[in-house]
Amino acid sequence: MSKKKTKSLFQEYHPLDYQQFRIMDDLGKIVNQDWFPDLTDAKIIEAYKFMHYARTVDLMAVSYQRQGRMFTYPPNLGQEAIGTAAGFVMRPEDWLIPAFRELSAWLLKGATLNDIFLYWGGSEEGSKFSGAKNFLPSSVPIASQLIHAVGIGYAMQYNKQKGVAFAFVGDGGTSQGDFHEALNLAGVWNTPVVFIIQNNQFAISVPVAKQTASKSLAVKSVAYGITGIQVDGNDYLAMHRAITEAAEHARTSNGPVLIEAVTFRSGAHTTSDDPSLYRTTEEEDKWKLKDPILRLGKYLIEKNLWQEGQDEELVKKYKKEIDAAFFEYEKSPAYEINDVFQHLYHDTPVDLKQQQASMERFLNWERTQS
Amino acid sequence: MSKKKTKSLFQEYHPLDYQQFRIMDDLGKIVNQDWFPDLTDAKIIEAYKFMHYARTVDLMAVSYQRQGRMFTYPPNLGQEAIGTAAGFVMRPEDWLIPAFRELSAWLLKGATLNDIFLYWGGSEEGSKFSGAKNFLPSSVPIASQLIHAVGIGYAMQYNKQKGVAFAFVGDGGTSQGDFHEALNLAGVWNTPVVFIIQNNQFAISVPVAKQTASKSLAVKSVAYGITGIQVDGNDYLAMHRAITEAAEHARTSNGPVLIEAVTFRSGAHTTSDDPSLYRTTEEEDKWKLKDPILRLGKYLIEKNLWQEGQDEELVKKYKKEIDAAFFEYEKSPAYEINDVFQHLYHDTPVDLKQQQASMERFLNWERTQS
Amino acid sequence: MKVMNMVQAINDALKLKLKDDPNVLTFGEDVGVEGGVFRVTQGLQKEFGERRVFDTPLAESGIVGAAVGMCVAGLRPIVEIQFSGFVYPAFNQIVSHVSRMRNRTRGKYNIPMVIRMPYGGNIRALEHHSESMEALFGHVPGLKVVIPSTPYDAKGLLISAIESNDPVIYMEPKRIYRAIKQEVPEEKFSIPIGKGKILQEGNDVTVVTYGAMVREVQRALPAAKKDGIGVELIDLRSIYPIDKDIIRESVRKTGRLLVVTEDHATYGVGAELMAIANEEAFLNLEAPPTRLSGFDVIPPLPKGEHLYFQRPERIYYELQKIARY
Amino acid sequence: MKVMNMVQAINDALKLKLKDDPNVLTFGEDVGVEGGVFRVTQGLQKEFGERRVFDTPLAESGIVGAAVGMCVAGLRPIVEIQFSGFVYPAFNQIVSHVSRMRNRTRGKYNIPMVIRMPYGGNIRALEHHSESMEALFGHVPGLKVVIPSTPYDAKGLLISAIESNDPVIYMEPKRIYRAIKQEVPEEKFSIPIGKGKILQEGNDVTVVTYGAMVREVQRALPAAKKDGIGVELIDLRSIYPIDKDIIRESVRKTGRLLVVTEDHATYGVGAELMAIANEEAFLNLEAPPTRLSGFDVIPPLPKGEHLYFQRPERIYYELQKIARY
Ligand SMILES: Cc1ncc(C[n+]2csc(CCOP(=O)(O)OP(=O)(O)O)c2C)c(N)n1
Ligand SMILES: Cc1ncc(C[n+]2csc(CCOP(=O)(O)OP(=O)(O)O)c2C)c(N)n1
Ligand SMILES: [Mg+2]
Ligand SMILES: [Mg+2]
Repeated sequence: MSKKKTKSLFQEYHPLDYQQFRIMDDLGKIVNQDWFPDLTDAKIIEAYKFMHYARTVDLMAVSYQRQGRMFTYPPNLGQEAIGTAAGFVMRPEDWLIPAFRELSAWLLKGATLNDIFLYWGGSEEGSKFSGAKNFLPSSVPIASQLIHAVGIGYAMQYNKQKGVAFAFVGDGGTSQGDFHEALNLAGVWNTPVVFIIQNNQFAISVPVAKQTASKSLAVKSVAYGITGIQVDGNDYLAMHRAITEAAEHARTSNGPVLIEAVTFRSGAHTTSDDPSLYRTTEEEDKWKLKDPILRLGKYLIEKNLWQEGQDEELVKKYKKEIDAAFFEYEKSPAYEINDVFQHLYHDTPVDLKQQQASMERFLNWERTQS
Repeated sequence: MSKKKTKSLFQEYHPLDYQQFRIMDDLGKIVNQDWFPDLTDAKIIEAYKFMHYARTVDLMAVSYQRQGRMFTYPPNLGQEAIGTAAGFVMRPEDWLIPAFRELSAWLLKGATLNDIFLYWGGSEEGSKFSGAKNFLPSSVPIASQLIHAVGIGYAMQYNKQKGVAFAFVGDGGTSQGDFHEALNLAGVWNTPVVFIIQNNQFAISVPVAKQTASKSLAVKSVAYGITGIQVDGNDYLAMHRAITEAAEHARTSNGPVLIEAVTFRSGAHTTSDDPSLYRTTEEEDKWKLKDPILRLGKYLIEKNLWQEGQDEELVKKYKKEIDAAFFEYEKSPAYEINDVFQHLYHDTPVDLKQQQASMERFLNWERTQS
Repeated sequence: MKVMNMVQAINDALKLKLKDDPNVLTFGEDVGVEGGVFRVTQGLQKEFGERRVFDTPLAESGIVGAAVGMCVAGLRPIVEIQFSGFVYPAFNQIVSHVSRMRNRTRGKYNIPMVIRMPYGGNIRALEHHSESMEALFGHVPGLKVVIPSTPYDAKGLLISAIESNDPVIYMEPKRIYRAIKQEVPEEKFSIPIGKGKILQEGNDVTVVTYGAMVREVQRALPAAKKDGIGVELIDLRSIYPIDKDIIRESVRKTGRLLVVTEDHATYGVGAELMAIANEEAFLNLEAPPTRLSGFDVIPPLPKGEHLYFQRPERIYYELQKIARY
Repeated sequence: MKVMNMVQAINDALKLKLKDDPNVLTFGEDVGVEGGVFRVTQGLQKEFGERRVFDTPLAESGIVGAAVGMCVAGLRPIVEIQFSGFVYPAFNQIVSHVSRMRNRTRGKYNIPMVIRMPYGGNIRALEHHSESMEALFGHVPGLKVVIPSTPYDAKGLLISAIESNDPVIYMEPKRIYRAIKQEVPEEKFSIPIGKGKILQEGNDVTVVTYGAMVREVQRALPAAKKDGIGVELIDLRSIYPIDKDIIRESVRKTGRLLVVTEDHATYGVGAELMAIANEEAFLNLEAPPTRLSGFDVIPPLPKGEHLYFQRPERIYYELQKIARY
């Protein structure tokens, strides 16, 4: 339990002090009891299990891709704490505006495994999230989604709703003009947006030192007169606390918050990337020791809330579930000609109907040919 | 003469201290002798006269426009100190990358009155600046030019030249994505660029408080890890000193500098704008007292370097010169069909030649009609 | 009925829809306090307040992108781009999100957004203030693109655009913002998107045009009439979807097509309409479908405008050539 | 001669020009250390150093805008946009500056820039990785736009593009990056921009295409031949300037035109080529010029690709229809 503070978290870890906010050290030892999040042991265990779950989905997605049963996929390995924390903090009335590497948050926001497999398996159906509200699909053009979050924030205020928009972006994304326009607009309109930069050290092959000369990414908040903080993104407890405070800040009309979550992409950029071209195994090994699941596990074991052997069992159970879901997914109905033409417009132009008809005529002809 | 300093100007006026750099107060009294620029009295008088000259050109341009002899024109009234200081600091090997409201800098970089009248009179010939090197024309799409400055800076370093690129933008321009990308690139590439924001309080009708929530525009430099400073833009002496230091900083490979020059657009946005729609005469009157020419004049008179009556005489002389140049300009040759077609490509496609020929056929036919 | 120019008619449509629907809001650079550089939004902030009608920072990507977010959250934003020449910073948002969000989410989220922008030239303006780049938008799947040529159409089309659940690029021919006055009903009415209009019937040559060029063609008609050329004049009104029916029927009748546009010829609107004439009425063609479009060069600054923009004389010149073919 | 695929041929042209001219440099996202996500720039940083071949921040407007500055300062930058779907953040720089700086300054500053980008679909990719939006660039005055269809052409056209004093959009059909291997001279040679190529002569139907569609058309030819249809196959190679001569001569001979493109039909390349056939060869037309283009919808994700992208079967189907007209 945290003590009552005189300074807010954002004052104490002001980005101009260039101090990273963390609760645990790399070995899972609590080094900052003062800011320990308001979480029961049960909640922490739930988060720990969920990180395992998300990681298992992620690893299996990579393997399905390797087996040729899915297409390009961006591994989340090593970054699970961030999305998991966001997912647990988010309320139903909040919005999730993803980049594409926060699987854990997607799952917690209500994406089903079927949605996930559909999307990365190459179908737009996977971006519908029929069972989940207030949830935008993946935004491929880097950083463009951040502006949507500002508009959503504006709309919530306009409609006197108390929701918060959670928007994700990578370190590379901070170089885009849209990053700037989004944070600037959010600042001047004072919209309830929590921007989360997953600084995983690389944009494909380009290290963050080649993205910007600024001393941190969190400090960019100063340029917009908004609140900012740098957090150890592999420290689940710190992430949970920071996002909780940020959401509260935004929800109570104090304006947007920029969180830089410092982490590492332990896998490849996507399944078609080869990290050995641009980084060393030493660097990778160094970060392996900071793995978010490893660290929270050490904390739990130390506190006698978890046993060494439990992980394997858990993962085995998850694997089964996921495999079952994947088999289900593989039975999805085939893509149909209607799917090509019928979703672009609310009122489909005649022209498109004619194009569809011409394609159908051809397909019919083709059928008669063989 | 300035004393030898232990701290640099940029350290002493760090944007995070939110302290505006100035040398004179509003009455022309020196309040900051320490940072007085390294300028002889003669140089200061020259600058004073030049500001009068630039203002006279500007006012006459407005009146030519009113007489229907020129098209839309953006008055510089009240902002002359900034471009004049930049113009006097710039060396021939330096580049000028303008926005569109720094007439004084254009003139000092070598634009002739004929160039000026041609451009605002509606001819591309006015963007050629045949007599001036290292000089880009006005960039109408706001802030887009800042990135060119970075490329020019890169090229100068690439070619081992010691030049500096001076790039201008308005307060409104700081909201554009290109502002961000330019400053970020300049920072990470460490290119010799001096970015000068003319913060004249408005972007057409929109006050700077609606552009950004940041506490100053200078502080945005922090987001890019580059040097920044806020300067009283109506204080010629401060502007000269700040730009000199910035140029030196950039020239010696210490990286880009962002200068926020705080000023006021005393005239309309352009000759088709009506400021009474969005600002009060009180606000205008308040700023009239801070007029850069008035202030430097008071300083000079106080120091007995100038007499009250001299201004009128000077302006009268300038008016005559300018009117003569305008008459010359009005004799410019007419726009020809070649001017429409022959400059777009270095190697003009056949197609364009055919389009030109078709237009010529029509014009010939038309001549036969009446 | 009230007599209105196009600026007033657009203002009237905005006012009407702001009254009608609390989810409608409008914003852009100088749109609020000043009422827009062309005064199209004059008086709206006063009437509807700062939450619904407001000034934005100078950031087109931000303006359009924020509107995308508002749409998915249930609002119906109308944004103004100050001049069409400044829409390019927002091009990524338009091409990557405005036009695609619905398809991407299989209809879960509509984008009922209107992007208004003055366009077109011959108004003695600075660079980037004279372009007619409607074909760029017409080529992007997922958008609808309309261009009115009269105050009446401006109001009716804008109301349709605002009520459309699909995103609409609404381009305003600024050259005739105040040039044409006309009786326009004060109540709500709408003109369907995707339907052209026959402005004059004729049997000899079909002329298809839109926006400010309608008036220029009309100015060429007396000379054509004197020559006995029966012109069927069609105002296309929608750049996408295209009213192929109206083109087909007319060209089948006349056998001759002249497209008059301000946009650049190559890969422009003229080419598409010529292609449609081929696809829909080939056997009726008595002369090659023809375009009188802008040249493939940057529109000149004011001193060169007369050598670039369409004039009635040139339209007549092309008309008689095709009539005589 | 060395056998190369298109990736190798482009790499070879880059290497050659980097050697040739100290003013040439190349950069973009992942271009340096990694050698590009498609490995097109592999090995170049090692050979020419970090000042000349380098990685940039993730900022397309910055990349293209910086290149504009370099051009006016005398360099000849070649920039890579990682996928054509990500060029839109740079659209303002391209439309407002790359294409215009020369005209604006009456020739004082040239923009000898090449913007390389992989484009086109049917490669089982994510959203925004499958588009063919060449018509957008073709419509912007001041640009040249080329698309190679073989390793040989890729090298020759790229060398021309780099040596051109005008800006060139160089679009790479990524679908055939590694699909075709061919002998390509190791020395410098160039292919003029604005000239198409007849790949097969024939008297019955002219088929114009380019990029990855060339191979698809070639796959349809055996069936057409079996039917006795003499196809004249033209690889357009330049989207702008367009080789009107080659189209005119061929259509005058065959009287029939089929344009096969991957881009969206409406306001696309097909429309323009049909318009040209009308303007240049109307009296020879024996059938309506026709286009087989992409539909006006967002290219589907992988599971729907077979219902969207051109296949030889469909090309043959259209070919025989037009041949029989
Ligand atoms: C506008 C744009 N440019 C380029 C790309 C290609 N691309 C996809 S991911 C990526 C790197 C993203 O890096 P970062 O923002 O750090 O996110 P990460 O992949 O590390 O999670 C790039 C360049 C893109 N998707 N969008
Ligand atoms: C990208 C873009 N959007 C809009 C405009 C229209 N416009 C011209 S000047 C201006 C305001 C500029 O304000 P600021 O940057 O403060 O410069 P100032 O005019 O005050 O010198 C606007 C919106 C433009 N030229 N470019
Ligand atoms: Mg990253
Ligand atoms: Mg301003």
